[in-house]
Amino acid sequence: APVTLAWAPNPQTPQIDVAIARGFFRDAGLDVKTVSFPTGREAFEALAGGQVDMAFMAELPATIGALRAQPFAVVADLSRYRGSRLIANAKTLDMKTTADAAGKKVGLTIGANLDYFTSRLFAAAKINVTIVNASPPDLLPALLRGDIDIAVPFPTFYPAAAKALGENYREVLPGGYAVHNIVAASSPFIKMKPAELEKFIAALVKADAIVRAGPAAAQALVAENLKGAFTLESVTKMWGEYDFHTELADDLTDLLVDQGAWLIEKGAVKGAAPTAASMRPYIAEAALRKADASAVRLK
Amino acid sequence: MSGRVEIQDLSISFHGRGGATQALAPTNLTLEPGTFTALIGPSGCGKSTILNAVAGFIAPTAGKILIDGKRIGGPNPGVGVIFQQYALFPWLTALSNVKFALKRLSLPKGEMESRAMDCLAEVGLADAGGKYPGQLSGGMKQRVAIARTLAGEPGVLLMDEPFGALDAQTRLSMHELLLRIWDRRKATILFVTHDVDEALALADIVHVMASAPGRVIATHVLDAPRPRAASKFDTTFPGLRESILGLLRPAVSTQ
Amino acid sequence: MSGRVEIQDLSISFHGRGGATQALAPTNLTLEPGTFTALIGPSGCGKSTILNAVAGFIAPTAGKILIDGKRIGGPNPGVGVIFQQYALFPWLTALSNVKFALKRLSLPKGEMESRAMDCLAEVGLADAGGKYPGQLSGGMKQRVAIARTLAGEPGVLLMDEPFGALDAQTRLSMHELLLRIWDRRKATILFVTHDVDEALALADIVHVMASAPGRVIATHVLDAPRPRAASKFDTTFPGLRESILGLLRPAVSTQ
Amino acid sequence: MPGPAAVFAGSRDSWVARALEPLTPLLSFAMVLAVWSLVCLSGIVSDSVFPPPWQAWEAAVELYQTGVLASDFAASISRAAIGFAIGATLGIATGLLTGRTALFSLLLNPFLRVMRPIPAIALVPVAIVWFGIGEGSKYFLISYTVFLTVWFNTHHGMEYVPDIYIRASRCLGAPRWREFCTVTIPAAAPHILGGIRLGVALALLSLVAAELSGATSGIGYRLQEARQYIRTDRMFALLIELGLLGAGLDWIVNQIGRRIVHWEQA
Amino acid sequence: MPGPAAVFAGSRDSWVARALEPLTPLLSFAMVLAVWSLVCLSGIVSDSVFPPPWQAWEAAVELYQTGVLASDFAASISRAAIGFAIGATLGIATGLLTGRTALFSLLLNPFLRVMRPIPAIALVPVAIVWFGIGEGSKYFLISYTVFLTVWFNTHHGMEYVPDIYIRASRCLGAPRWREFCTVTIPAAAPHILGGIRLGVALALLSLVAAELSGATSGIGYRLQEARQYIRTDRMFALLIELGLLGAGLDWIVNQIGRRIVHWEQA
Ligand SMILES: Nc1ncnc2c1ncn2[C@@H]1O[C@H](COP(=O)(O)OP(=O)(O)OP(=O)(O)O)[C@@H](O)[C@H]1O
Ligand SMILES: Nc1ncnc2c1ncn2[C@@H]1O[C@H](COP(=O)(O)OP(=O)(O)OP(=O)(O)O)[C@@H](O)[C@H]1O
Ligand SMILES: [Mg+2]
Ligand SMILES: [Mg+2]
Repeated sequence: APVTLAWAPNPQTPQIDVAIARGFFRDAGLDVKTVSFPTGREAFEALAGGQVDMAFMAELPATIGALRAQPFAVVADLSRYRGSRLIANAKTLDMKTTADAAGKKVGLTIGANLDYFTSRLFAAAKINVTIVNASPPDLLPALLRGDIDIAVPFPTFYPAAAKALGENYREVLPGGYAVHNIVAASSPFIKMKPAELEKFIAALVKADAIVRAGPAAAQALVAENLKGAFTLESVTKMWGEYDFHTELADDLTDLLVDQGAWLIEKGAVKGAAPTAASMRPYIAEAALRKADASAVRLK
Repeated sequence: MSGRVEIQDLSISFHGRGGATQALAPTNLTLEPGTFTALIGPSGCGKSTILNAVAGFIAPTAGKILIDGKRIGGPNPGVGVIFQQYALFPWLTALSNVKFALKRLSLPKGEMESRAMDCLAEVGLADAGGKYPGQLSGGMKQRVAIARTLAGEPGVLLMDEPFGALDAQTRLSMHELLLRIWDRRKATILFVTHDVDEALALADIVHVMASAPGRVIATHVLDAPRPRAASKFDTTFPGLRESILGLLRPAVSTQ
Repeated sequence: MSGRVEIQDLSISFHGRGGATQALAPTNLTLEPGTFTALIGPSGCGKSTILNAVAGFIAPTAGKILIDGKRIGGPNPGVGVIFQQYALFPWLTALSNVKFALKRLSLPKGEMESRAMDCLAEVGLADAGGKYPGQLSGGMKQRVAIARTLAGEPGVLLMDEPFGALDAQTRLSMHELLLRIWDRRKATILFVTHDVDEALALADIVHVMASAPGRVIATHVLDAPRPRAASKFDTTFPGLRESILGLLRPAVSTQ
Repeated sequence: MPGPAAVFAGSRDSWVARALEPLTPLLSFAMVLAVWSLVCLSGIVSDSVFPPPWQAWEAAVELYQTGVLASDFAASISRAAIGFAIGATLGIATGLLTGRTALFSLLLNPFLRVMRPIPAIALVPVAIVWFGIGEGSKYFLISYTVFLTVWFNTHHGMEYVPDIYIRASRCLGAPRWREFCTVTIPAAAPHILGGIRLGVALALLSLVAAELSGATSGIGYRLQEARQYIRTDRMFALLIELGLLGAGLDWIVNQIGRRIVHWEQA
Repeated sequence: MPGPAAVFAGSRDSWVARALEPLTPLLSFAMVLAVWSLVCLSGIVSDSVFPPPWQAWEAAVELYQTGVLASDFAASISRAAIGFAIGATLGIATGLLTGRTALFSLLLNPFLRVMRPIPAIALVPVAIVWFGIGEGSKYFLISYTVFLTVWFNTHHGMEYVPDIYIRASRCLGAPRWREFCTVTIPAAAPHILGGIRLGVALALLSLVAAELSGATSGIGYRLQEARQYIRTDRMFALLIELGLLGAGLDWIVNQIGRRIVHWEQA
């Protein structure tokens, strides 16, 4: 039976592009079938609903899933991305720093990881903004039309935004938050098919080395898979903002705990604030430890 | 001979929002087998109520109805009903409508077909068996309805203003047809109308009813031979037409 | 005196899917002012077609219709129409229905009200002005319709089986009412019916029509005084009733 | 299949049934609640998939106490009302036009007929490009659906105004504009009202579609948020709110309509 | 307002109008195309907001040539068909039950009445929790909407079966099951058919809602994709496809229905 993976071509997970292109999965005797979803939330819904065995997503759905006791666990953290940015249209706002956002309309997808990013960012900077909710594909049209002053879109939309805004493109990279691009597996899959999981992770680890050894080949592959949504140039340009390494480390646990606290603070989810201990069961490191023990750095 | 209807102390009330209203005060009537009885009266006097009770559509509030000595407890195929609105099933052809009545007899297929055809032929519609009710005129529809009811060979035939929706000419030809069939089958007929001429042309006995509460106020036995021409009523039944109209008139002023 | 209707070589065809069918063969009729003319004939013989043409609802295919010498070119308030289905506006009270006909006269408000009330009183419905048509019986509805049409004081009154939907008793009282009003107003009346007795009871002149194509096949002048009792037709109009029924009979066999 | 022991045909409702009539809704809801509770208590399904009634109730209370319920309700109702008003007005106006004028009918009907099956949800992307993510696109989406339904019903109502009313009006000497206002429109009113009832139902439907993007309040938004956080208890509370709101609005429109179109009672 | 020169009332359609009747849709579409082209050529709106007809046409051709059009069409139709079949079957069955049995009617009606205003789109989150993001939730959403509509119409059809048919059937000695099969159901058939027609329209509507999530083919998914890349030309092509599909399905169902319920012609 094939192993189903919720994944669509994107610049965050070159390991998967490489593993597929080089036939690492096939060589390991795995028949990996990818299914695409527009957002990580939907990929997670498919995972929790038993439609797929594994799903690629950012870490926030995992945080929510852990708080809501969904049957899954994180099995690998493929990359960390510190390039999350605010994008403005110079026609309405000639943004230079984060402080320029004060009093402005900031468009984002409420309940996504960038909502966490923005709210922590503005809280720390003690800046008041008006949040406007929009689905991911609507942020760019809204920014172009001037419905919002600042957009906080997913990285997939950056090149399109730069192209559409042209010389009016303004961006600020406040840093401070790293998106963790993770792969989660469903509990039944972890329990019933440990061998497949191990083979899958091993293939990713193998691809990891190739990505880090020769970025150019991986970049070409990623750009090709994105079929024009990203040029090779934009893939290359953003490459440096990523930390590509398949691992499972305490920074992920810490992030899950802080995000959980944030969700509970704002009343989105009820319950006691999570702790490292309560989040720990949702990280299943056994397979990765077998493939590369040094990649697991958990307390 | 069967088809004796005994209505004993029958009274019927309806329960509405403002309490119960008596549609029919205690009434006694006997219909002898093979007779043709007409009920005439102003609108709302309870003609349909009596007929529906005999048909088994509504339950008596008090009293009882016996058919050949058996108390009725609901609609039964021994009592045929012909409605003013024909009540043909529009999704069945004329022939299938008639066959509907024959189904309960579990006849072999061929016999059922031929008996249904015979019934249609009896009402002069041998050719119209394949037509749907929607393709027939009012008079033809009522003939199919008669054929359908007669197919079940009921001993009692109840008719509630069966020709009220037909025009005058068609109504006359339906009278002829009805009398011809009745002559052959001799079922007991209870015929509701509010047309005096119709009652005088058809019935052996005419019961005149009044309303509030519904009750029978006069009974006339008509023994003149049939067919009876409306233009000769004055000589056939001297004074009777005017006398019945006189009984009905008061109710008219509020119309 | 006005209200003279001249129908000259009027013929009417309808264009359907299968080409044109002649509903009315070329026909000439003159209605003298203040006379009461009845049209009688089997269903589909073109009675309504003539009436609708005079009302201006359908255009003549050939020939013309003159009212007081003026050719008609559409509905006009000088010609009142009373329909079998009453055609009252159910969203207006009886009084407002009557006032609808008075609107075109641009009367002061008080006078309009009182004239409408007078018209209702004329048909015996002075008390029912505030009721909606849905709250009235068939006979009362038709009376309101008559009051509404008379309010416009038309010189010609067209009635298409106006009492066809009423029961026999109500129909008789409507006949009395109609004759009483006509006696006072003396409009020219064209009255369509397929009830021989109704024609004989009301009209000065009866035109008997036949179908395929629609045409007038006989004309009878009735000069007996009114009221005329149906039970005495045999002596009043010896043989006439049977003779007209004889003319109508052939069409019945296909009903 | 029909009840077993009805000796007398025609008296379809038994006395018991009639006496219980006013209690019917309560009975029904009690049964649904009971079944729902039993399913949850039996433990066949997990709480996070199918929360028990008390959790949904708690979620509703929480929404109420934080004031979110009221503010969502207000936001949604005002969007629905404005969109509905625009759509219904345009729909009636267009219907009056196409229903009585052959030219407009010829030109517009086929086009509108092809528009009708396009659901509001499919128009969300276009609406956002055209009207932005603000209230504009929401009004557009709601009024679009309402417009088509109200137009369709008005058009048919106008087309089927019985000829006899028109004839009566003309031979009573009414000029065209009076005929139009006091005869044609009232005669079509029952159909128009039918369109409006459907329109109210559809306004609610498009509302949810419209609130998926660019809203930060409203029942549709809150549902979307509940999905984000896998708050099934909240989803249930919100769905029930939506159902009650819809049933309530329908009832109100029906009551008002009955009073306006008083002459047309089933 | 009515045409100006109709001397004879009642002949509402002019001869010209009648002669042009078969050409009507073409005329209408030509006009819409002309207005659309003019608006675009005038340059009031940018192409990316409101693409001209030829761009939409090119997008459609592109979809057709890459085979996407056909595969989307097949995917959507098969989802709609399966969901519709489930919903309609359950709806008719439940309607037959509640329409003739007081007990079921008492218990289920109020509940279903509150369900009716809950749009399928609002149920997407619940459907996903229950059935996951695959085909299951799509079938659920489509059949849910179809079910409620078909149920409602069947129920009403059964309730309003004229008493006179039942009386006629009983005094002709038909046993209850024969009455049910050959009298009650045919008598309710026109209403059931009406429900089915509405159901087809709603199936399409829920289809789009259902395909917003977790689909990789289908008209709804393609629309979503076009939105992702702000391909307005494609959106227009897809919307028109949806409209034509809906109008076509309605026509087909109507034709079949007329043949089945042949005795009930307007
Ligand atoms: N189902 C019912 N519920 C309440 N009242 C009823 C019902 N059926 C009849 N009635 C009342 O009972 C009385 C008699 O009605 P019925 O139908 O027997 O009159 P009818 O003589 O047949 O009149 P018509 O000539 O108009 O048919 C009327 O006052 C009527 O309003
Ligand atoms: N609008 C129409 N289109 C086509 N044919 C018509 C139309 N109106 C009437 N006819 C035909 O013209 C003929 C005469 O019809 P008309 O309505 O005048 O008959 P009638 O004498 O009034 O009959 P009835 O007694 O049934 O009212 C009939 O054959 C009818 O089918
Ligand atoms: Mg009666
Ligand atoms: Mg006629």
